[in-house]
Amino acid sequence: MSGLLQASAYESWILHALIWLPLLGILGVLASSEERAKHFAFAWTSGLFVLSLGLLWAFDPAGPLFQFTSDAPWIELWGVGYSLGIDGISLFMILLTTFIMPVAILGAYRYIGEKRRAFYALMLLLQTGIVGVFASMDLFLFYIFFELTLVPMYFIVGVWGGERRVYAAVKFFLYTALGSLLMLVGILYLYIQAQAGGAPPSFHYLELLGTPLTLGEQLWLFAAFALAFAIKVPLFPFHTWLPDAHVEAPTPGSVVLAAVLLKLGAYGFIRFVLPFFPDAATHPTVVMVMLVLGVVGIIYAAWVAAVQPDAKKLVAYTSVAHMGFVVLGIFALTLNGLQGGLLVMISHGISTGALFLLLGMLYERRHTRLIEDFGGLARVAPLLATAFVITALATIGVPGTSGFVGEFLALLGTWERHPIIALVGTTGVIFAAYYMLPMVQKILFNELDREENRTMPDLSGREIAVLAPLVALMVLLGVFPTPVLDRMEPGARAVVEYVEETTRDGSLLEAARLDRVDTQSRFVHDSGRHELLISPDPTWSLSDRSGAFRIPDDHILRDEG
Amino acid sequence: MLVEALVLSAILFVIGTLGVLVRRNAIIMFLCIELQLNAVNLSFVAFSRYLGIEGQIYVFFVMTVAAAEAAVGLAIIISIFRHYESVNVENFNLLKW
Amino acid sequence: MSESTLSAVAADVGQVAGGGFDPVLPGLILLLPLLGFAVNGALALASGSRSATALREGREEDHASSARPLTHTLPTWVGPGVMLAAFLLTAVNFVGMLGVELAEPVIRTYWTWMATGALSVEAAIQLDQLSLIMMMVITGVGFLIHVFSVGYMKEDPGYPRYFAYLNLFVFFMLTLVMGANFPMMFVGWEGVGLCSYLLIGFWFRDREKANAGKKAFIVNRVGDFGLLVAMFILFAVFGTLDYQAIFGAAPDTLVYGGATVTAVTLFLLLGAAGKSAQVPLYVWLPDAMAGPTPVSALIHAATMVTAGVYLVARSSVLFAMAPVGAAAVATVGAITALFAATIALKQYDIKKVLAYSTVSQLGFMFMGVGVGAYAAGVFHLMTHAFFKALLFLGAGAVIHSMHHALHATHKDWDAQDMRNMGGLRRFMPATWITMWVATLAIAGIWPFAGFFSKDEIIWYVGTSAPASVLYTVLWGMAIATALLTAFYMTRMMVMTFHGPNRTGGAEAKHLHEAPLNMTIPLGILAVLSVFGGWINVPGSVRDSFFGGFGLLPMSDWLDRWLEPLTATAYQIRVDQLGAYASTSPVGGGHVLWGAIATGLALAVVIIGARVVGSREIRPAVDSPEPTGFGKILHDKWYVDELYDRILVRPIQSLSRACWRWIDQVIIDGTVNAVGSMARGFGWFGSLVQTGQLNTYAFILTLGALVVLGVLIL
Amino acid sequence: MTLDFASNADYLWVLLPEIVLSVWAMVVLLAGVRRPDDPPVNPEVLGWLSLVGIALAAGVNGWLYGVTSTNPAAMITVDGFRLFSNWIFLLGAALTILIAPAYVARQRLQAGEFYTLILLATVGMMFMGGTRNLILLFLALETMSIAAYVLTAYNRRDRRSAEGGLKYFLLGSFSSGFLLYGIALVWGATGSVHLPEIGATVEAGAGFTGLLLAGMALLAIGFAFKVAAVPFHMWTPDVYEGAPSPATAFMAAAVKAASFVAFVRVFMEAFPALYESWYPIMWWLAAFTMVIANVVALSQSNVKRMLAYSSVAHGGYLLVALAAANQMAMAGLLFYLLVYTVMTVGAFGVLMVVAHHGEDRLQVEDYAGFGAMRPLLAVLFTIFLLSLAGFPGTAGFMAKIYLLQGAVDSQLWTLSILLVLTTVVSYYYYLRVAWFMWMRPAPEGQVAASFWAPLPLKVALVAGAGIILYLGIFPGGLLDEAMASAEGLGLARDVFLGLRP
Repeated sequence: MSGLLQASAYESWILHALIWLPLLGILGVLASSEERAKHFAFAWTSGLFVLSLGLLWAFDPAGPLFQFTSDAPWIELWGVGYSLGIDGISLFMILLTTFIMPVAILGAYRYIGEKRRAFYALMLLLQTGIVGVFASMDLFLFYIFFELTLVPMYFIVGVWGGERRVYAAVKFFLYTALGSLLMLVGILYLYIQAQAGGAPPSFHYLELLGTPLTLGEQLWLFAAFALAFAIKVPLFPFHTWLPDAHVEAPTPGSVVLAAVLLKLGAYGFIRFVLPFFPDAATHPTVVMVMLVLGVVGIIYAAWVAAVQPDAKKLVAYTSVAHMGFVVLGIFALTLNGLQGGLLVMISHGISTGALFLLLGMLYERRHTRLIEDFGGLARVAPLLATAFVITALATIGVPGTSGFVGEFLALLGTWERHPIIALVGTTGVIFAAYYMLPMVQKILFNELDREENRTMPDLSGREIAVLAPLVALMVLLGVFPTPVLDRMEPGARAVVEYVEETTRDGSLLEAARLDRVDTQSRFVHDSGRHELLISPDPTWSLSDRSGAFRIPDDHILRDEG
Repeated sequence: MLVEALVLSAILFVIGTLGVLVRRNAIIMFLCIELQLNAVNLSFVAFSRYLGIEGQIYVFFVMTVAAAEAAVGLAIIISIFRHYESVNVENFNLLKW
Repeated sequence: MSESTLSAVAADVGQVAGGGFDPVLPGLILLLPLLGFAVNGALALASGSRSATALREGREEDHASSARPLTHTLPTWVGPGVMLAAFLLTAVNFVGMLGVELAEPVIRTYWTWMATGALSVEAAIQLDQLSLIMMMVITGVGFLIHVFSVGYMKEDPGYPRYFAYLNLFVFFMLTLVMGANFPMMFVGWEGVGLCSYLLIGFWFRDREKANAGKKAFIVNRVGDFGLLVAMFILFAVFGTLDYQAIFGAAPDTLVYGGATVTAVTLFLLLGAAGKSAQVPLYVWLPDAMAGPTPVSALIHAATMVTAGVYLVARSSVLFAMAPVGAAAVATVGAITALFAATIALKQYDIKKVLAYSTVSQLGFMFMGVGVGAYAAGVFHLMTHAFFKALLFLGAGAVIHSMHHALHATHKDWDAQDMRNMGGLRRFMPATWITMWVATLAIAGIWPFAGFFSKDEIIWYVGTSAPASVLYTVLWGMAIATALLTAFYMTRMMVMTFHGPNRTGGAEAKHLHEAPLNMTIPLGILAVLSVFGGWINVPGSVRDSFFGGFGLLPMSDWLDRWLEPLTATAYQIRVDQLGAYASTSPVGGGHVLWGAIATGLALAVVIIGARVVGSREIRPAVDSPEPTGFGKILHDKWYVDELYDRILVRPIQSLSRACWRWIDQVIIDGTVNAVGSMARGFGWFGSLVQTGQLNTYAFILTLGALVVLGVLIL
Repeated sequence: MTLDFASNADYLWVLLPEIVLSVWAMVVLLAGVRRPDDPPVNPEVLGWLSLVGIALAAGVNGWLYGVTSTNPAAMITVDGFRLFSNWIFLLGAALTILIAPAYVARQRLQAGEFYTLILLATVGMMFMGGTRNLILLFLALETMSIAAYVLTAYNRRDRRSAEGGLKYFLLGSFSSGFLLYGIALVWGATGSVHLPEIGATVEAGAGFTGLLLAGMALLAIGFAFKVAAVPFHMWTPDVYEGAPSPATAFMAAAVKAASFVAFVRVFMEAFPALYESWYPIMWWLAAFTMVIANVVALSQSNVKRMLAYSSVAHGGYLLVALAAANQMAMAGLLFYLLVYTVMTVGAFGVLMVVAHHGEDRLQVEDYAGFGAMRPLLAVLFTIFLLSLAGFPGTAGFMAKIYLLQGAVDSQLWTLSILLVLTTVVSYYYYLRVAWFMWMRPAPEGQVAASFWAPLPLKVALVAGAGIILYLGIFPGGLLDEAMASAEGLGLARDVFLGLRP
């Protein structure tokens, strides 16, 4: 396998291919007929998924932090580069995206009845945007992809959605755009600050990293970034766009929204907010606010979910609860917590995606999303019921499913620093049962008391093909998450340790600045930019799995001397 | 001398401005604008006493422009008169909000 | 994953364990029920799909008469088959371990489950004395109940599904006791809860039953919450979650009676109380009787509900380090035992009586492990598994029979209400006899199993009195509970089997003894209920009359068997609290109190039989509502209502309020208000645009004045 | 070629684009002449003919890059700023002429005069961008404005056109009065109408301060009117709504661009030393314009009027560049104007397709089902709208970033935040059109054939969208060009650092 990958220079083209091939696919979709468009889109995205699978082998957990890096100037005037690269965290986010896309498309073969070509074109555009976000090493590029995901989603919700689709689409769009535009100002501030020492302009992640900022500046910038990501996550109380968007979105829209789009926010926290603003991110008040919001989200969303009459809305609120765990994991600032948060992200993507698919299948059959319109379905649709129950169990984090490992690690990591928060957060496992089981019961169990449900068909072959991989992954990740955890660990460790190192005492900030000046010159003058982090230089590389962003001691000493 | 001339010019300009503000007849308003331009012309002339002859030349330019404006403006007024049978600007509020 | 698993299994075969004990395919013991689940699950899906097709086409399948399809014959062999194999394999291992002095458990690691940073949780199983004895009970009793189920569930359309769940349950239960670390145990812990949920709600068409399953799961999750928190604390302190590492380091790492260990034990207790239906989390167990009766026997009597006892016994070192935690365990146990026993006094549903009896007996076990008598607790766990399973299966046979009888004449009476029974011994003598054996066992009458195990617990509670006056009180409660137990069990037996038959003339013709595949398990369990108690007769008792003056084959066997696991805890306890007293709080030795206990219990049984027998009992439809204190007992002290009032409904109202008010009005209202306000401002702003030229010129001039003013002034 | 303006003949060279265009305007005028009973000339043919002239002028403009002026006292410059803005005007004129047939032919207007007026107005603009003389500037401004008045009132059969024309004319002349007064006072205060000379005088602290400030204020007022800065924007919605759509597009795009270019040149060349005085004016004008225009646009249901307010709002963004006043901001302004010209004209082009004969379908409801019936046009419109909204992937985004860069370079954080916040507001009204287009079904009886899009319009739209997307993805070259063109116009960076620590 790896031989094949090497022979094809897989490393050098895969990220570009994953970003741009979906765009090429749009041409194919538009060129095919209304009927065939879905087949083409499915085949295309499946092909991309197969391509992306090579990342698993090609990515070396013991190698440098960022791999598959490439760097080309794009807008030289502003120092914007077309810079790509992934670490273990982005790796799985990308894989999740490429995996969910064909599943979502296949799952909605029947749901999307009109304007199919446009729909699948937008889905492919969405994929470009999402993969781009996860693969960008340049903040400008990141921002463009980040925003680019809005447009296709806006149309997917607005054109193929339910009754209040326009309201939901606009709310989604404005809410998220508000946050991200403020973040844009923050990015520019950072960008300007980074040039204060006379450095040439650059939006490159590694060059903006370690920009010296006072605590006050960090807090403001933290607010700007965190708002954008908090809305995207969504963190209580910025979550109200989510239920609306989910309820109104067509099935594949909901699936992608829940499975991947929400992850952009959490990813942003991990990739940018923590390393850029370590002092703000470790500021006790900030940490407490974020943790409390996360924990409130867990419980509050669970409660609100429990009383929803609309199944899709219920699941939407559970997303809020799950992302609360992610936020806990992130702001616990421990390795376990972060790893747990990341795993929750993946697990939530799979299980909630599956739930939305299942609800979509029910909707296709009965054209209702109200829980009370169902009941006793386990008798007429045992396969569907089985998939539903397994998915529900993964959602509420029963051990042996993916949901458990993530929540467990996240809470465990939180406990290491903030026992009380973790204690309250752990009650989420109770409330998870409180919202999920009644729905399962009201839909699948009880008497089959509605005539129209008696003739409901069970899963078709296609639907089984959609759900089977999801269910299999839920179990697989629950039983054997090691391959995922292993590959994510260097990335997560780098973030946690970097934040720790830079905030241990005040002087490190200064050290970081000095170091920056030093590395700046090397970055600029060396033809291989950023070689410090991507070369096997022993002080910087991650071969010992700990070097990450750490500032080598000798740099500090030399500069101070 | 200069100050007096400038003050006079300013007063004339203000009168023209007030005329535009308070009058409702499009032609009168236009004439008030002409008054403003001429007030400025007065300034030019006054300044030219100290700054050189070119001020007087500028006045000719302004007058030319004013004439062109008059031609176009009156044409427009005629055009709108055909529609409204009136030159009272209070009536012209099809376009608002 | 596959590669590493395979290699681990290969290692499983080839690896030679230390300590002289070489386990035989321990992984297979786990895999067998899982395999059964897979096969039965597939059959269940096939069968379910067929039923669904039939349903869509508007016909109901009749499983009672028509030739049973493959999906209904195969589980008969697969379900009990894998259990038998698992039992035999366990027995082989058990015998293997009998011969060696195993000081350290044998741990088999298959793969790394969760590893990140300092945390590393392996998918590993641990074989030691405690897990093996639990495995013996689970696979042994489990096998018998599987066999019984073949007869009991034969006509149910969900037959393959039933066996799938049951096999899955056994898998998780084995995981629970075999796991080598807390998370592994937690997998089993929640897994059995899940199976319990599925099996309680097995007949999910009935909303009540589905509700009962849901309730069980949610209440159990409250306990799981405690267990999770306990794990977090343990990890924070020890940096690991492996049993061996924690229990090995605990005496040195933890401060005796310190806040940490106390917190850990209290949270563990919460977890244990949830799973083992202790106050205040016992409420789900009576409702769990909604499941098929063999399920009640297996899960809600013999195995799953004892997981809490297992947990405390497993964590004996921690509880020994935390006197407050241990006392809390004992107190919770005592309160539960007494409380549940009072409720059992006035129940009419035969399964409800048994359910509360189970809760009560679990309280005994908690008392035992709470006072540091871990072996006694486990001992009672084991004997209880025998006789309570027997009681449930017997009740199942009765219900089975009653159901048939009532079904035959389409009488809509409750098949489980004892007031509708009476005199059944004539119709089902085998059931009658075996159930009396179990009743005498649970009542604590010599020489039945319950006598030895229960009295040992009472004895240890009593002899803990020097440590604190609390134990004297608990001791009194325990004795009272024991007497109540004897009474309500007698009441149940008398109402069910004695006196005139109240089922009705026509129905009585259809009452019949259960088939052989149901009665044979009853018989085996009856034998175990008689002799099962003999394995751990205290030395002093063995030498007395009760032990036939040394005729019993062994004494203190279980104590010694479990010693490698309990020695540390015992030592800590003795060091800190002093040894157990040699007499009860009011004097008297072991043998004397044994005599008193069995004598009192016997008296209660005899008197109870006469009292209940002399009452006039009428069928449920004609019976008056209980009044006075009886009504309070009958209505279970209104605890469910209380919970409903102070917990369930407030949370629901709060949830609704959160949704309606916070989410929709405050948050969304703010969001929408910002939008509306912006548009409102826009509308307002556009009003300035009047279309009047003069207005425009005016505003323009105004602006000009401001600009001029700003610049010049 | 190097010109020292020793001889006035040099002006012939340096004014060659303007001369070419003026001459060509006459050619077009003559070509459009017919006897009353003859059938009118095909507007499309005249349009292509006008384009040839624009292409010629553009070619000459390109040639001017090879020309250097060594005489700073010349009335006309050949700096990059002028040439770049010429591109903007020519592009705006070309696109306007391309989209115009959809209106002109349908309303049976005289195409020849219409195009001639556009070309002549463009000549005025080019003078505005190129001159350093205030009097010449006034003449150029009036050349442009008078043509614009006529264009506004061009459709004699339409009341709205006449009303818009009158309002534009009266208010425009009114504001010209202020501008002229400002010129007079500045001349009086400094003794020069030549921008660099004024700048030098001001720098040296000579001249009458009171008169100078008053003159500068009046100039600012005059320009603020032309660029439609709130509160001097009152005429804009009415005029834009009333004018024939191609004229509106032209005014919203090119006329505004020319006003900004002149605004910038005057203030950056003549009054850089007074930055501290006029900076608050720009600041508040920008803030008011962005907030009020965007908010009021929210409540518009008439798309044409909405685009008018949107145009005002864009003026607000551009004013941020003036407030920032550094080279980055000036380059951003140029780039923004170019992009803005393309996307505005494009948006008006689609608007005309939907508007029908008589411009009776301007409400946002009229866009229902447009996406389903004419998907390609709707896609193009969506691209223009997204670009107007400043969405990534489009040139509008790059332009906005450019402005933001300029603003943050000058540490204008509040304005930057206002800019992005009002951008969010603008998303709403731009997207509203999109949602009507794509998410509402067409009314009964509406058919695709009722949307008439002649070939030149299609060419303009496709070309416009192409430019938008290209510049949205590969803006680098043009950004550099804009930066070079703004050379020497920005204030030094330490000015701001001293001003706003």
